[in-house]
Amino acid sequence: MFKREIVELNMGPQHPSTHGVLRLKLKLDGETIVDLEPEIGYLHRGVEKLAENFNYLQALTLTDRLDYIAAVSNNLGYIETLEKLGGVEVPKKAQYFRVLLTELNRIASHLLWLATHALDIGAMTVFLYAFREREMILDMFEMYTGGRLLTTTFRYGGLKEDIPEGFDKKVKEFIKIFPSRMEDYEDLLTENRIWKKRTINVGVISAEDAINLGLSGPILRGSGVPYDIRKVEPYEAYGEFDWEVAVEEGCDTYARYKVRLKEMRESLKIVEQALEGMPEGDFRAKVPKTLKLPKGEVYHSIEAPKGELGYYLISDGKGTGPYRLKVRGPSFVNLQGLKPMCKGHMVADVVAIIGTLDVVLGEIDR
Amino acid sequence: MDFTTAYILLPTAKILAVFIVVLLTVLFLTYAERKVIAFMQVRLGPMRVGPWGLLQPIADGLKLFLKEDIIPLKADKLVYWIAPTIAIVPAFLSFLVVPWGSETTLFGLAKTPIPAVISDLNIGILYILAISSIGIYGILLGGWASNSKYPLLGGLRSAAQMVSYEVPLTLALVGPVMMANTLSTRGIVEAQKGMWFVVPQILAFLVYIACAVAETNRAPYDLPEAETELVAGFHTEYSGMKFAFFYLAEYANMIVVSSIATICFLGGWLPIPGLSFLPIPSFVWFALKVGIFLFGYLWIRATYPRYRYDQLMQIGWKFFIPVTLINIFITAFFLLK
Amino acid sequence: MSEELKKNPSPEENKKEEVKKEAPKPEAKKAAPAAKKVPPKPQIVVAPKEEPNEDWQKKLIGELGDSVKEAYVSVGEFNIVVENNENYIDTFKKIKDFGFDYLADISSVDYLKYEGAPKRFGLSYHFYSVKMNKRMRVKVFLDDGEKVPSVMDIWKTADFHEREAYDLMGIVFTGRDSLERILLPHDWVGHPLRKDADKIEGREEYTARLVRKLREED
Amino acid sequence: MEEGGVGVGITQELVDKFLITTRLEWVFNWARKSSVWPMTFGLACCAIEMMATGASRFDMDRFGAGIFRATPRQSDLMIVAGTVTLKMAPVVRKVYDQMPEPKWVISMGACANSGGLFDSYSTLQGVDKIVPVDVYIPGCPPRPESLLYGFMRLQDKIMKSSLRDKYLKEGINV
Repeated sequence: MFKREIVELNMGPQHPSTHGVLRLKLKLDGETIVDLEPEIGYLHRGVEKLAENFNYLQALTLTDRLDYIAAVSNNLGYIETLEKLGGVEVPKKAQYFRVLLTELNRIASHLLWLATHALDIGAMTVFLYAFREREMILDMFEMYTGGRLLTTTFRYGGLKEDIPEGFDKKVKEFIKIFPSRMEDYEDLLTENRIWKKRTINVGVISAEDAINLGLSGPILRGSGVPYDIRKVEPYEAYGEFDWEVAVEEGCDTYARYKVRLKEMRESLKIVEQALEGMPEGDFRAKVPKTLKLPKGEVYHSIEAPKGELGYYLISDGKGTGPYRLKVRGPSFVNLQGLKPMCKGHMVADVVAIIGTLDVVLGEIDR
Repeated sequence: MDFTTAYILLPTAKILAVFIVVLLTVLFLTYAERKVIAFMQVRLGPMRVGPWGLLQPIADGLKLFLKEDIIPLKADKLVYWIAPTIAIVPAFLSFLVVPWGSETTLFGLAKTPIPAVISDLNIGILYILAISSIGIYGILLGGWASNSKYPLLGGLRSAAQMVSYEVPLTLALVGPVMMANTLSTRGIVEAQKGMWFVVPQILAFLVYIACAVAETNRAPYDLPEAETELVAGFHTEYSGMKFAFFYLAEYANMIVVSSIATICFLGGWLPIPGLSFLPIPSFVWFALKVGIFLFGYLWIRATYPRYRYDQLMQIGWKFFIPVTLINIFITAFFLLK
Repeated sequence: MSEELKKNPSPEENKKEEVKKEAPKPEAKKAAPAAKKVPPKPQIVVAPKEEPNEDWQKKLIGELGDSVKEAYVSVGEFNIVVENNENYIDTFKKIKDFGFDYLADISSVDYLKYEGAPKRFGLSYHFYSVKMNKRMRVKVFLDDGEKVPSVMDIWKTADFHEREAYDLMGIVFTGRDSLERILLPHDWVGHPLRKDADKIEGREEYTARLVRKLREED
Repeated sequence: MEEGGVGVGITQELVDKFLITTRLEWVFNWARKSSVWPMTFGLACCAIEMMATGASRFDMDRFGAGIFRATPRQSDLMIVAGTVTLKMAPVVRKVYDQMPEPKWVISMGACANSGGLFDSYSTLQGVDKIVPVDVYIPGCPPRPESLLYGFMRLQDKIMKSSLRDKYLKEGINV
């Protein structure tokens, strides 16, 4: 009498909660997800091909536009890759400032994650609160780099220019205000019954599966694996600061939420320490004007807000630009976690899980 | 009072007055929503359209009226066309029995005092419940007639929600009705002259508020139109005036359920106990109480995340219905005594 | 086009060519003076290759045995070159058993204009070991059209990486269910990351086709 | 039927002087400009700035444009915020087609305007190849202020629009 049919539902690329132009092909039984296939590439802009046609400095502008929410982290990863192949020692001051800026960027990125994640689940006020604090960080970026979102900051061997006057004042103000604002978010969400109901036991992935799927960043740490490149392979000055890796054992969306919140607090700690301990001296090492790197290849990864951001750079020793630049975008790999996480859940959970994966399409499609 | 005045002129005047007031309230409720939520979100809200953006709802309405009206090619045209009407008409019809004040002689114009309600039906509460449950068919049919998947899912969700929440909503109102010993809306208010029913019926009151939010598809129960999941839910395919109808129906329903809550639990137009000496007309008291409820709606929307579909059902069946039943038993027990 | 490039493999020359062809492009203009300053035959500095000397590296090479064609350390990174033969999958299984459970990345490279590469294409697998906190790279060289077994059974994460390598570089993987384009439209022709493809190759035709199709729909 | 008229005896002169028409048009245009509901249609980097424009500091809601609708059926304005790739282009067009008249398009940022930095194989060199654009906003990405400015220019444009434009476009001689 009744026919049971599987409904195919197309989510995106124009959908309010796919965080850009992600497209999901859902197969539904009622509202339960039977199968799911992500379709990406709607923002494939040919960054890797363009990088081969650019010189090293020009290619820096491309890295901004990968993970446009965390442009500073992307810049840092790229510049460090160049420095690793070129074998340049970066002055301490530059290292400290790089850490400072990158951690501020991590907070900004996590704030955007919190904003959109909460909005996806329906808490719209958190969105606007988080954007308010994000504006403070963007102001600092603007002060130093001239850009709010896309920074194109850092240069081979150090910084673009010295730290501007009054910058520390802004950072101090932010450090003073931010913890109380964090409490506001937590008031709205952490112990909220609906929030807990919507996130606990949603999108569960075990540590083993997560590693096998190559997931990284807060997602992996939310599954109890303390893999944070800042700690296990410290780059820049990360080894000199006192901070903890945020790890939760919950394996679910709520655990990842807590990981990211803790990371924001830890980042603030690092920012504070980096500002206080900011050494005097040069902001840039002595490097030739036209950058040429030795022939060879190098893979360097850093801990971006979304996870392991790797650059695989091949130089042929002749050109002034990369022979091949492959970007290992964390979101690209993390997106593979969507399918195992979503199966058996409901449509509403897909939205929550996309939010918890914190994908950025610029980085996925490149 | 002669026949023409009693049966034609007076009702027409009342209907017109109520209709215009409700329509304006609905329009400005959309404005109030944007403003109130904006202030909660450290923003300003509409500012440029008229002073403090006061003309915003009028501009919105006019624009929607002028917008192209798209009917999808594969839609069921008749049902698609009729669904918004089904949604909005019951919402306005409900105001038929809402008493917005005590009695008035219109400054001595009328010889006998005129009750401030269009029609004081002796089954008022029943009437409201019956009428308002029709409205949800508009949503269901609209979702189905669009012949598109997101609206369909939205429509189905609303059907499930209707079944789950109509029951506890009705059961919650049984308590006050039992205490007042009447189904007439005016009668229920009159019965609260001693004590507002919110005190003895606190359980029913709380359940009623929660169910009312669900019944009007507002956050955190706004599943049929969950924007981040189902794009715009059941009205995804609707544009222009038809969409405006759904939009207005939602806000009108908010006012209806707030009015019922005021009538059944907060003593309708009666002044706050102890403040009856104040020279405040009764309809102001009524508007004030409804306003508090409406503000609560907006407050909730700005604060809470959204429930998931199955969780919503669970709360409805496993929590609200038992609680209301228990409430009825308790009420019955005390009334028997 | 490709033969011309083979004659003049230096990128500076290529850039000059580009300047001639696409004069109004701003980045080409910027590149031109930089290219002039560089002497015509630049000294190529090569990053030195060292023998692997850490214990775990030696142990891994020992375990892999014959599969290892070459092993070296360069810029502080441990490299193993393997061959695409019947032991391919086994090699990776051994690597995983050794402790490299985290496959960070698979990169495809076109060595067309790169001096000293044995074959045209290359794949680089970047591994990380969560337990040991070590990194390594496994490289394999491939001819044009040569198929390579998929490692998706060992690391599920390989799925997207392999599809990407196929999409952009045209490397075909065997032993996996479906190998579809992932980033480019499904009706795209060619593999844009190959070195013989221009950076805008295929764009104009595709755009024209698209616009024509949209016009027809109107 | 007269030559050069509309067919019912209304001449151009009369239309120009027809006070009611202009007045009504003003009201219509005012309503349209005061309630431009944009669609949530983010493509890339610019979308983040678009979100920032909607958020607390810049607050597009002040102009009555704060209701971001998720469905094209209920929106008036498509802000093409970000790079349009060849794969995305048909989708952009489809979404545009789904919007009801009157509708407007803002091309936000260098990528949407001209392809910008991404002069590559997969990028559409300007969204105006597939949809008509009303306002172009330069920048990579444009600041929220730029978007607001572009939006105000669009409002000016709406105020200047007239029913006659529409008829002219459709080939009806007024």
